[in-house]
Amino acid sequence: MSLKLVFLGRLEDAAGVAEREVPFAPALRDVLAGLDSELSEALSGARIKLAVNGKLVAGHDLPMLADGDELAFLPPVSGG
Amino acid sequence: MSLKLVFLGRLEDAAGVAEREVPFAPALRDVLAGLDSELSEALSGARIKLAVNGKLVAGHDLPMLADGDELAFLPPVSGG
Amino acid sequence: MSWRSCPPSVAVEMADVRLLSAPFDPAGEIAAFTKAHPQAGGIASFIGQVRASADDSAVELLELRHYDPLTLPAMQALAQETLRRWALEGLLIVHRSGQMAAGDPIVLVAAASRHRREAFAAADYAMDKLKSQSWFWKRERTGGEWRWIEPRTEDFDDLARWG
Amino acid sequence: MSWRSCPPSVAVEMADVRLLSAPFDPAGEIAAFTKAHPQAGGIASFIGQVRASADDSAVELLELRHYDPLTLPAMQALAQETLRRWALEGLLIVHRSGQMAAGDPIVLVAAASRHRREAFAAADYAMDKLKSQSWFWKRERTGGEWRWIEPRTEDFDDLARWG
Repeated sequence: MSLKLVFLGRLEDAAGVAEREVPFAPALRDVLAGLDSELSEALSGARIKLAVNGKLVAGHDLPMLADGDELAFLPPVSGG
Repeated sequence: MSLKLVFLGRLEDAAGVAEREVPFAPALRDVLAGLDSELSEALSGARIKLAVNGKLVAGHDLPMLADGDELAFLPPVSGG
Repeated sequence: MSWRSCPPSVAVEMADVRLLSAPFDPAGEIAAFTKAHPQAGGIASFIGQVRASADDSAVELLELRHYDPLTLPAMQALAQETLRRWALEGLLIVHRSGQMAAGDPIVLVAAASRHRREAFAAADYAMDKLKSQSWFWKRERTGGEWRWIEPRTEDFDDLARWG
Repeated sequence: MSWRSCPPSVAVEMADVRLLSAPFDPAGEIAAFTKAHPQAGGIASFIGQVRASADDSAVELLELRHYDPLTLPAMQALAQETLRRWALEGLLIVHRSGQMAAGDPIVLVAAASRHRREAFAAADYAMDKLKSQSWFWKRERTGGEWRWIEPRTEDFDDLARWG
């Protein structure tokens, strides 16, 4: 059982990779707890948004995770 | 001795031609007096501007005319 | 000791202003203009074309008349004023005169700038001025009849935005 | 008696929205777009390109990253919102992803309308939203080093104009 983490923008530098698999955990805090503390802190920043399976979720509205879920961590955008 | 009158926009319809030569007169009012009254009235409208030899002139600031001058009568523009 | 003459105003070289009596290719002009301004992050442009109409009273032909001694010089003055008002890398103003049919381009304005906002505002401003204050007179042929077009109130409203 | 399904929203067909991973030709796109909208009197457009720089710290490469599940759907939603806000004949939004060098086009927005003012406002609005709220992340390579770019305050100021 696993989850896929996707790191966008500068979070890719913080993670050292664009995506990675981690062991499954049902709650986001457990997922973050399994990462090194510097990365965990970067992903928890107030300006970081989260998408689960391609849908944005608000922090306090986070669903229980399921096996195979994709979690994307989205820092502020800088387009065009 | 003559003057060249140029009629722009709808004044061309009023004059029946785009330009015409008229006998020389030193003052605009004498030039207008020499035209038929309907055209003369159309050229005297409040919204008609006048250019003498390609330069705009204000009504009260009209220079004495010289032989060969070109007088252009300019109704409101409607460009682009 | 030799005297050097003053360099021409930079603004003059930055503006490309044309009054054309034959059809032109707006997209081709935009491509060349974009290529000519590699320092610009953005190019805002506007193309005005003769509208196709499905109405009964379809415009068959549109004619723009100009007055040689005034029209192009005033367009050049407008370009200089636009360059003074906004920080542009370049400005292009192309305007047709003569007869045009549906689909024919009438006018093209393009402004190149480092900053998006300046490019948009400059193109918008130049178009408003061209529409309301440039020396063109327009007539349309509908059902075989030519009719001169008077300026629209809307064009003056547009212009009033610039103070 | 047979039931007919609802016709698709007109707005959907009026928007052409593309996320591209390879270079494109903005002027060619503008030409095709203009031709496709003969009812429009005017086409306002904006081309954003990678700026050439004479600075010591010239940008060697620019990279835009996107996130598939979000980026194109949000661009499509922006197109629909723009079509609801202004009376347009058509709207084109093209945005690059991937690596680009100086002179490469990044983004093109074009709006076709019967009325000049609507075309300008729509293109301006769509660009502001693309710049500040679309799902892209940008990094630049300068002196061999990649650096992620954070959003500019200016972009949020631009956006605030639309209420």
